Amino acid sequence: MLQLSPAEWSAVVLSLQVAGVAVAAILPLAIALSYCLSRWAFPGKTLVIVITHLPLVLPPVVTGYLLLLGFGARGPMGQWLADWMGLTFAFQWTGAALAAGVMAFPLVVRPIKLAFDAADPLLEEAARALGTSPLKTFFLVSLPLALPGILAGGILGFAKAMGEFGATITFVSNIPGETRTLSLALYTELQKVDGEAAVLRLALISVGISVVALGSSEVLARLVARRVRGCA
Amino acid sequence: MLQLSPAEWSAVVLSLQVAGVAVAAILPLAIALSYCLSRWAFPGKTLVIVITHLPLVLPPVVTGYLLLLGFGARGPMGQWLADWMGLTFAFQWTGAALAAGVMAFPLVVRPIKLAFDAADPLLEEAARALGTSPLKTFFLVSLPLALPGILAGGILGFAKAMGEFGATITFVSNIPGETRTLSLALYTELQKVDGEAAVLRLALISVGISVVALGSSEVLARLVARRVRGCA
Amino acid sequence: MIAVDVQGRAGNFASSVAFESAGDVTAVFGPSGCGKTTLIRMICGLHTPERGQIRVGDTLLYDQRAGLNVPAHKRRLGVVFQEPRLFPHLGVTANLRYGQWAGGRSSPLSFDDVVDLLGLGALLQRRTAFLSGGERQRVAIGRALLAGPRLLVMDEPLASLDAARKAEILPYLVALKAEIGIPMLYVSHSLSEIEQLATDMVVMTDGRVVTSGALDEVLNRLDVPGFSEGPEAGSRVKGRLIAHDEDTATGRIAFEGQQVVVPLPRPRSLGPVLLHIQAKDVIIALEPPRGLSIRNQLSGKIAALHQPAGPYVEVLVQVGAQQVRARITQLAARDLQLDVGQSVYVLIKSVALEPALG
Amino acid sequence: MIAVDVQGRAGNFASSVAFESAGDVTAVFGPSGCGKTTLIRMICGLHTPERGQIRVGDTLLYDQRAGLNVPAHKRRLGVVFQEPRLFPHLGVTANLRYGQWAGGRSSPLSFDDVVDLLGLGALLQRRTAFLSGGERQRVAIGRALLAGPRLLVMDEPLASLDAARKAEILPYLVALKAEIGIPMLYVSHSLSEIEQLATDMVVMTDGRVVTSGALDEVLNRLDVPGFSEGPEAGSRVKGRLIAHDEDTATGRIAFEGQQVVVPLPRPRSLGPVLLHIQAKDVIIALEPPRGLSIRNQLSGKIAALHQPAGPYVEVLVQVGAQQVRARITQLAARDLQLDVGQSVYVLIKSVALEPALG
Amino acid sequence: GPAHAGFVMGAASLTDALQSAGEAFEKETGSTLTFSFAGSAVIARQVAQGAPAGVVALADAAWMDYLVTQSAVEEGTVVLLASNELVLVTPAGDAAPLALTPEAIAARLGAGRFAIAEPETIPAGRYGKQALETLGLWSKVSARLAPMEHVRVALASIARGEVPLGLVYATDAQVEPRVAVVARIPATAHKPIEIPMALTPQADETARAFYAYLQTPTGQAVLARYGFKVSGL
Ligand SMILES: Nc1ncnc2c1ncn2[C@@H]1O[C@H](COP(=O)(O)OP(=O)(O)OP(=O)(O)O)[C@@H](O)[C@H]1O
Ligand SMILES: Nc1ncnc2c1ncn2[C@@H]1O[C@H](COP(=O)(O)OP(=O)(O)OP(=O)(O)O)[C@@H](O)[C@H]1O
Ligand SMILES: [Mg+2]
Ligand SMILES: [Mg+2]
Repeated sequence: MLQLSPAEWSAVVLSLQVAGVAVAAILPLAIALSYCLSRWAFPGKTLVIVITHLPLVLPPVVTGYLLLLGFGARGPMGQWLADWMGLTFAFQWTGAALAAGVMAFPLVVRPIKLAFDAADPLLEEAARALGTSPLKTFFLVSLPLALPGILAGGILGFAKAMGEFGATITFVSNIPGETRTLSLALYTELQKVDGEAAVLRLALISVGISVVALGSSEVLARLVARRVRGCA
Repeated sequence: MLQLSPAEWSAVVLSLQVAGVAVAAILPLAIALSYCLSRWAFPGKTLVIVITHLPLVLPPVVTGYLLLLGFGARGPMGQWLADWMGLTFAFQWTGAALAAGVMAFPLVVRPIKLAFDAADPLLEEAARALGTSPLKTFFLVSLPLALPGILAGGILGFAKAMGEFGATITFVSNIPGETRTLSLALYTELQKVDGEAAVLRLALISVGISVVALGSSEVLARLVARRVRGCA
Repeated sequence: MIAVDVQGRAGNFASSVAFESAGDVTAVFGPSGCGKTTLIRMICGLHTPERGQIRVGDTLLYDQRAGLNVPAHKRRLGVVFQEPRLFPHLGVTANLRYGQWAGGRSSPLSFDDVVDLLGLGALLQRRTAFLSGGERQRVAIGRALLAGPRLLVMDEPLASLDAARKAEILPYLVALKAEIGIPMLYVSHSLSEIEQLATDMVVMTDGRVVTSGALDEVLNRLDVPGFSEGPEAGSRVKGRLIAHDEDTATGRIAFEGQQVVVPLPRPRSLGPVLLHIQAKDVIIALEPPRGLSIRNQLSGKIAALHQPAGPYVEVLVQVGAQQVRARITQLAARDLQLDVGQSVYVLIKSVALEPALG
Repeated sequence: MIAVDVQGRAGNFASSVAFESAGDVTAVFGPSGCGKTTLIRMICGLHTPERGQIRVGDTLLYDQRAGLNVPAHKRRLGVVFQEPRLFPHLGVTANLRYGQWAGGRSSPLSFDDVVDLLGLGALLQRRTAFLSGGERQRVAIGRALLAGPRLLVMDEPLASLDAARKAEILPYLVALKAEIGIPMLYVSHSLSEIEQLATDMVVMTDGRVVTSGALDEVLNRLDVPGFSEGPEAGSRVKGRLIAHDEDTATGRIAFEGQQVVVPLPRPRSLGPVLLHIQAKDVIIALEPPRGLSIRNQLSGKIAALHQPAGPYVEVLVQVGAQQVRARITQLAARDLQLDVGQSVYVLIKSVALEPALG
Repeated sequence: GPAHAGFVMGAASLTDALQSAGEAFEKETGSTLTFSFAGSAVIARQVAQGAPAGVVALADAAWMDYLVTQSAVEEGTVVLLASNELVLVTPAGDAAPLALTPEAIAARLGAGRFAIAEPETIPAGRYGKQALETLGLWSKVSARLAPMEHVRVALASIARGEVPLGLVYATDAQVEPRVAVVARIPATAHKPIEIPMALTPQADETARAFYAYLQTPTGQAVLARYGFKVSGL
């Protein structure tokens, strides 16, 4: 029963691709933002936090709709990006990645900020006193110390990206092979008369992928923790 | 234009109630689980982590559907809870809170686990050496030290609970005054050809609530951080 | 009574420690990395040995054979760790009282006394984060004292304090053992601290006990490698304070039928006292000298001579029933033609005796 | 050259510190909480003063008037903090070499030399988490040494080391200043460390400088409150090592036209040396004594007498161009009827001189 | 976005029917179609925002009107693809036919809720509300509604007895064997339930061919097989 049809296969591959690209794209941004939020006080900080968290607070459909208005083929951002960078999102897998990234962003930022909060600033001081510039200190000390949080944020974001549905279907529709991720395929099967077996199969695959992803992230987390805290 | 109709008002109140109850209910559970995950290695640990994260990975519709199967009036858990504790979920706001809680759970667990990871076990040792039992040590030392993470998890969970849509509408339907939260009301308006003004209004209310919630959580977080790390 | 006989390991480090001590204050002495902290952790129940027994007073805390392992919080010990380990989320006062409100312990010492002694008055309303290193350690000591322990366990508690604070706190720890009767296990690599405080001593190297026993005996062993040649080596003798002259701030101590004068800045009740005499402060004379600023001369007989490699000769002089150790150069020993059994005078500057007054 | 003149505050604590020192090793001495660490943080650029100037060598590091504030990482200092602050995500070797691979610094000292000196060989492959307290601090010292600093700043680096390690590391720090010419700023509350190491000294209390200047002068000031009466008070004098007898492991030092014998366990090249003489080790005699184990007697004249409250009298004896400080009891001073200008003999046990050999 | 040959965007309730018709069409012509299914509102908004659809089929005429006013579809091409009926369903074990009277409804409902698609927004709910009002039944059920978003969920609720009674499309009732149709709502009780279809200006040859194919008797027969009411058969 776990025999996948080619269409289902493509949904699996697409989901992994979308989630992977989404997480890879937002991670640097999330790290930079978290560090700023953790270390500095600046005017408008709360506003930044609110904007970051909006995708969590609003129903996904609304977020998807806003993305459609902003980043669609007719949207101002969409046109600008297409003209200047050749990046188009509308009804493409890149759009699915954008939607997944936006939705996952708050989940990624929080744990990373927390990890930066917990990283001892005295160690950063020591690094600076030993000659590393603030930027280098960030990469050589702060970042490695925050690795457990980055991992936690990454895996949370990846899981969210794998499961993202509402914003994706609203923004880039449900096109097989292009934007029909595992979540959307599940939804589609749910509409069919004889879709139950397929629903179960796809759900099991989702679970399987999350088992692998979370399991390996746990192993990785333990390694990282040993490195960072020096103990198990 | 921010004049709310009574129905919209009730959606706002309901949302706050649902999200508040959901977070309050899952927080103790999440804290207990995070602590176990952070401090102990036990067989099946990865399985527990996977189950916790499932609501994130699966499309919300599927989660809602599973809730319906399990916690509906005829579901095994639903019947058991109704018989033994007089708790019913089906088509009630309590069900909306359950759905929101389940969906928010993974978001709450991660930062809290991270905070426990970062809390120095040497301080727990010191507490035990001074006569506090492991349980008391947990409440008097570990928990206060993890407060920033608990706050981060709580606010992430609250935001998610405010925004929860797919699992809620699937599990407890969209009953005005009973289960139609702000998210569902927003969704409902989005289905209407002329619903745009209402969508905008409701979205602004969502944003407003999240501004207040996140803003006050930031203030709180700063206070807590001062307490826990003694600085900033 | 402390009786320890444990084998255990921490990572790659194996330790096998056995000693017994009925003294009020048992010092554990040894170089960095010899396993002192590991031992302390086993005694406190924070690290489980592989084999053996740990007993404090009448209470068996750990017995591998009997499957007994009293959990840390029920051992009723007061611990001062090497790092202060203050609770960052609590203020200074809450930290100090932690054993009481959290551990449910009660202490025979009053809060105010402890605060006064450790000079914590100005810190009580403070948060712990901005305390200086020394301030932290003082709070940690106060916290352990106020936990009303059956045994006070201290892992190099004074290492981060300045001499003045050390000199101020040490006598109180000394008084503590006499007046309140809390036995102590005191880890230190300062012999002078140990000599002022301890009644018994355990010397460790490489996870093993090299020698242990009553402090006076251990101190007077001339041939324990890595220990007897230390710069702080000396002896400790018992005497009686028989007079106190407030004018000159000195006291007169009867010692084996003879007398010594010691500085005594603060009044003190007459009675038994301990004197710590560093070997390097002791001068050997063949006849009583004159016109010297040295106040104290004791007549005795040479009990032992030991010459390790190096410039020194260690001389143990029997004065009545007790022994005083002197460290002199080979040249001096040769000039004076010292030999075992010979009668000599032991000269000690009063000033050198001051901090040793127990 | 270090020239500091800053005012600043940390929380409620206000400090106003001004001193200047051209010496190789400038010691900062003061009781716990007096603001030593705060001063260090300002010099390292980790805490910004409110007003003033900081200059190291030719380089102005901070000048509030000129709006100059060189960032911490460009100050090219080597810092050993009061806590070791090792990087937990790096192994011991990567920590040691941090200044090189991360800070882009190069060091005139070879890695192997530093490792040998600090006894780090067995630790190189270790993670930092399980190092003992002393092991950590040694790694931290090595890390600062290998960062090739223009000024080595050390905040009580030896406080957590045992006497043996201290005695082992200290001479190297001494050699360092002579051979490699890295000036040091050395915070400590151990006078004996300072006397062995420092050329200049700053004494602090309550965020202020009480006195500062060349070490010898500062040490011989008899009336600096809270400092001159300390148990470790003493003087440091300059002499020349003129002979070394390997047999008896002693050396002969010419000092102001007279001679003293000191223990010399390890061979050492002849030439200028520093002697540290604790006031409490010095005996005053009116006539040359005989039949004593004391090898060293110097004739001089009493230059000053000072009697603070308490049992002691501080005596400064002029020996040639230098001064030797003695601490004797009032009783002794009265018996000997000491007075300024009087000729006396200063007796010092050779043994007491050993660790002071710089 | 990328141009998909024969790109069809359809309401989620048409998933089965359109895909079956599409397979038949592909077999017959050898060309390929691409389908995207979502809620009518979502599809309509996407098409208005320039989705590269050729054929648009919605379950709600109002949203098709919106597309016409937005000029997102070719005005002359809006046709009636099929229409639908409403039925009352109960759990399969409780299949006694139900009279459309307030008393009968109330009796069957008991303390339970009445499953219906969201009556303000989702077409099935809107039409259902209108029909129940016409039939004088609305007041009996309006306080006990369980408005549903997903037909599948509504059906599951009824099948498992979570709710004793529900109103769904006739097409939906076919999906779930564990529910029984106990009454059919007369078509006169509500406005016709239309499923409109149109071509967009960017429709390619394949899309146009499929648009035509769906209106042929063969195409209409496929729709009929899934319970839609079609004209001309
Ligand atoms: N959990 C552990 N894993 C690996 N090695 C350990 C562990 N705990 C201690 N060690 C090692 O055991 C040895 C003894 O450590 P311990 O902390 O007991 O020394 P110590 O005598 O207290 O030294 P110090 O005076 O420097 O505090 C050290 O070499 C240390 O690195
Ligand atoms: N950021 C701060 N906020 C408030 N108080 C501070 C802060 N930093 C230092 N202090 C206070 O300033 C005083 C001096 O601290 P500092 O750490 O400089 O002392 P120290 O001389 O290094 O003491 P120790 O020898 O114990 O290390 C202390 O009372 C300390 O509590
Ligand atoms: Mg230790
Ligand atoms: Mg300090």
